[in-house]
Amino acid sequence: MFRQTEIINQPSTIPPSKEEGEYLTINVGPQHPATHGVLHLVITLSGETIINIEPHLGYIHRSIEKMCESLSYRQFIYVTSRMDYLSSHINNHACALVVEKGLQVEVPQRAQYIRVIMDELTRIASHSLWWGAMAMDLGAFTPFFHAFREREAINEIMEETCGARLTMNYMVPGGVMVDLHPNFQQKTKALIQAYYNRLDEWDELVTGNIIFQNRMKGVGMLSAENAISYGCTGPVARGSGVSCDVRKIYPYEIYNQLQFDEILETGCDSLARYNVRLKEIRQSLKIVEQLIDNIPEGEFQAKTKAVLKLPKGEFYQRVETARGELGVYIVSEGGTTPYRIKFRSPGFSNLSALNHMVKGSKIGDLIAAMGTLDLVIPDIDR
Amino acid sequence: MSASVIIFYIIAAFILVTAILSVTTVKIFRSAIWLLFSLIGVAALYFWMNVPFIASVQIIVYVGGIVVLIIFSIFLTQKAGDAMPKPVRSRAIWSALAVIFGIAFTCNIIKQYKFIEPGNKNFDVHINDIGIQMLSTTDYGFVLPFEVVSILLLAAMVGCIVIAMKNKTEQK
Amino acid sequence: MTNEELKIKLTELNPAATFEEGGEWLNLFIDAADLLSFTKTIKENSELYFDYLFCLTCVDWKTHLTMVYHFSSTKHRHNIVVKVKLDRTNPEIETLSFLWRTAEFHEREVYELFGVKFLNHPDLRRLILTDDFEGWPLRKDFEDPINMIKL
Amino acid sequence: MISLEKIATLIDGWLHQHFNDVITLLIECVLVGVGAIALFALLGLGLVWMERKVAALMQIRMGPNRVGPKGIFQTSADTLKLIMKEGLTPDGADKLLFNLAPVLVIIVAMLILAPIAFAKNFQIWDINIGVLYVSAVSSMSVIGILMAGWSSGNKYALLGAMRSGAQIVSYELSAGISVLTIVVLTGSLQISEIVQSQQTGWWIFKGHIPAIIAFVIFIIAATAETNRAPFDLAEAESELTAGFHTEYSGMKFALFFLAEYINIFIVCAIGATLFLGGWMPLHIGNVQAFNHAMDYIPSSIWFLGKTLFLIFVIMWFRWTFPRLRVDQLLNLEWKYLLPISLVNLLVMTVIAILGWHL
Repeated sequence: MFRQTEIINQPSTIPPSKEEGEYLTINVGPQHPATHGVLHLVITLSGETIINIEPHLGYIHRSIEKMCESLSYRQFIYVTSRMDYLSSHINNHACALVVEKGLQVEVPQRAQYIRVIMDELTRIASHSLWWGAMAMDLGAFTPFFHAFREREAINEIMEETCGARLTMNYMVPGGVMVDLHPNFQQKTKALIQAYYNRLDEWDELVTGNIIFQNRMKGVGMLSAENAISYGCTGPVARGSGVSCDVRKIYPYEIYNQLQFDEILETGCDSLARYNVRLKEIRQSLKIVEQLIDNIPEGEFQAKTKAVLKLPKGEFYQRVETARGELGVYIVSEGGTTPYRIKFRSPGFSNLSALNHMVKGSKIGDLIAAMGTLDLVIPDIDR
Repeated sequence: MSASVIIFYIIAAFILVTAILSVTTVKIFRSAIWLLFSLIGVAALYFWMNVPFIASVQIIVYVGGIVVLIIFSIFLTQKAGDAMPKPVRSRAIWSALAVIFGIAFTCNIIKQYKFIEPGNKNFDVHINDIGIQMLSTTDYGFVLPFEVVSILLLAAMVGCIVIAMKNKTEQK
Repeated sequence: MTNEELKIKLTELNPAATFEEGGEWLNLFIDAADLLSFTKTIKENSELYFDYLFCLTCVDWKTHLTMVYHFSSTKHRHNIVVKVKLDRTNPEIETLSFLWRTAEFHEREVYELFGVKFLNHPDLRRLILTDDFEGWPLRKDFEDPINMIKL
Repeated sequence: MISLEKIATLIDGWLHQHFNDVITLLIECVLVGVGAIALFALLGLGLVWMERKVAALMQIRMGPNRVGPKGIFQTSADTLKLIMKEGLTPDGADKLLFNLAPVLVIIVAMLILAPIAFAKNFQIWDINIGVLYVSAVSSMSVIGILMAGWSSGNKYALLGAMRSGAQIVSYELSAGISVLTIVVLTGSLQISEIVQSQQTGWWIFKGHIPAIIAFVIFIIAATAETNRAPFDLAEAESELTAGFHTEYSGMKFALFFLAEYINIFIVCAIGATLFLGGWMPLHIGNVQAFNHAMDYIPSSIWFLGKTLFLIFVIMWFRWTFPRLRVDQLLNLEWKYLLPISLVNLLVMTVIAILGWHL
């Protein structure tokens, strides 16, 4: 079934061994519809009640951190698109920012605007996909198709400008790779209008449904203290009332000039996390609305050397992805490749809280709670 | 032999075979399933006798109720799929004796009973009559046994709840 | 608090700490033996209140390993980087998983990629790699001729 | 005008002319069996196609549209694929019961078909306890699911079977009681008599508010008994991958799939018979012209139309609602539906005794 594990200390998270038959152990994953990827959870059950959850990771571990050690500062950004593939723009953005921080390059205004617009569109697409998948986890299929219709529009916009739909690799140190497509502004404006209407429709279809609310209320409780202690970020922490939006607290690019709210909910449960994400879509739309008409003319890329060399030292950059705080930590020895690179991925920390969140509840609650964590497995495994 | 008699023998053979299988199989879950088929066979026999009401009640009570209960309790016990250990020899001897005694006893009673040809008496009981009979308080009315059976079922239900509650407190 | 204020405050708490200049945030080196008590203090001190361990990793310097802890405060919004030098042959350090729950997973990751043993860790097992995997992949001297990672 | 009743009497008469009674009976049995199987196949193919089209309608897409006009042969192609597939049996399974379970489920579904009145005077077996027979036989279908779940030797399947068992046994209560409210009104368990009693108006219209309540409860309980969303916990694919039929493949899986659709058809047919007047055409008071026009539509069309309408409602549920949790499911039954239907039955009894429904 699953691998024998090397136990150094007697783990406290495993319940005291009882007679066989008292507990049922089931494997959710690595191939399971609710894990949305190759996540493997070993669940100990008593009846339908969850006693313990133990994640087994690494089914798609590609050792990106080690690969990056032999890639140049221009190259390693492309690998990061494959981490959290649903917010690939934002991953690229983080890497571009950390290299720019090391080189002390001034990014042109136009590039900054484009980057922020792209980030927010990515966030909208990611949250839309999550919304559909979340509803499907709870047994409602129709929202999934509705979500994909909207996401498709964003993907088309991305395809025109970036040449790719999922792993964009659009942001490079110093700016963006190519200029915007002529259709970009007009199409994005049409998209925003459509989205506002769709969001109302989504609320009618899912949010207001009594079954849905009962499934989400009081499920997967995560208090503010525990959210901080488990290192949760993004909508997961904000659903517990922890203010942690990097765009507000440690603003990068032009975020400090923009009008938007950090969404905080105090419900601490799955419903709160759900509401945070849906409201965040509206905030992102607001940001794009502010920027789309005011993109300044000028260069889209700063002049940089062909071969980048970061000075000796350590550089850390955090950005807010759709899932939470992504940190890129680069240790440079002054060469053309990083000496050590570490990605602090939001999914990894969020997943660690799962056991705490669902212990003692039913299997159905596990699905509802895991859905609101919005796990992307390559982001966790790296 | 008319078609009706042939059907009777088929049903009877079905009941007997499944009954024997249910006591000889070594897997407890299979045993329950054979018992289920045996009970369905009995219901079929009632249908054959043209008393569909009794047949339906047989299915509802035994198949839908009791066998499901048995299956549930098998699920909740351990290792339902493993073969059961062979019974001890002394127990086998005693049960064989009991079976022989039972057969002899039944044969004896059947022998003493004088069977009367039913003739062409129409055996079509309307369902309303059954209902009235069931709740009548006059002679040959069944309201007392009916109520007594209800109390028995109620007692069984209370017992089930008590057992379930006890398990729960033990877990805590 | 600014980096300068933090430096004064932290020197008070741990006079043995050495500071590294440069970088965005305050970097300080402490002894492995002090780690648990020091981090407990900076977490509970109301002026510092570093309640959020947002990054935990390790760097292989070929002569020694360095554990790197990034702390942040959700109340005061200041950050520090705490570093601990470890022996390369037998790296051992106290776990922080009882102070910050997130450390449990991050330490398991560091354990299997760098071979750092975390004392008193509740469940120190491999998280990502197979259990019969040999070697510590993120160390600089790791060579795997079959699955080449270096390009 | 050709009606199903006439065809049936025609065949019966022709057989009696040419053969003796026993052979006629045998041939008729075979004919009925073949007819039932053909109906099964047609219903399975048709309802699956309908489900896909309904789903597509709700999900802003086309649905099947390549195989045949409007994709009506898509399900036939899928069935062909399932037949060609290898029927795997897991190593840890109890092989006999594993193979028996889908057959049992199908047989039970087939048995319930007997007392249903498809058209005026067109019934396989007009048993005098029709409704009781249906609820008795349908209680056997849970055994098939329990057998499938247990014999697969799979923990997901076992959990699914346990859920399904608890669910069907509970919801049978309120389904039975809501059926009883109509039985109280008609004073008969016989399906033909129940349909006949609605000649002056369907029970949903003339049975006062309790009949409407009973109808709503019946639809909810029927959805739950057929393991359809939002009550599809037995096969909840995001929790238990596929529940009790996780290990089934090929034709054995197809049998479960078919049985699900047959069961939907049957519960909807029962609902249509009890509450919507079965094959009775819609009549409005004394508007003779309208009533005659309605009478002109064949009774089988009326029956099928009502049944398909109810099937559409159940499909509509599936494609809009999220799934309930297992404890919420049982709470809904034991804390809400059962007490409401008990009180409803009491009110209905009072109405029937006082004769307000006439």
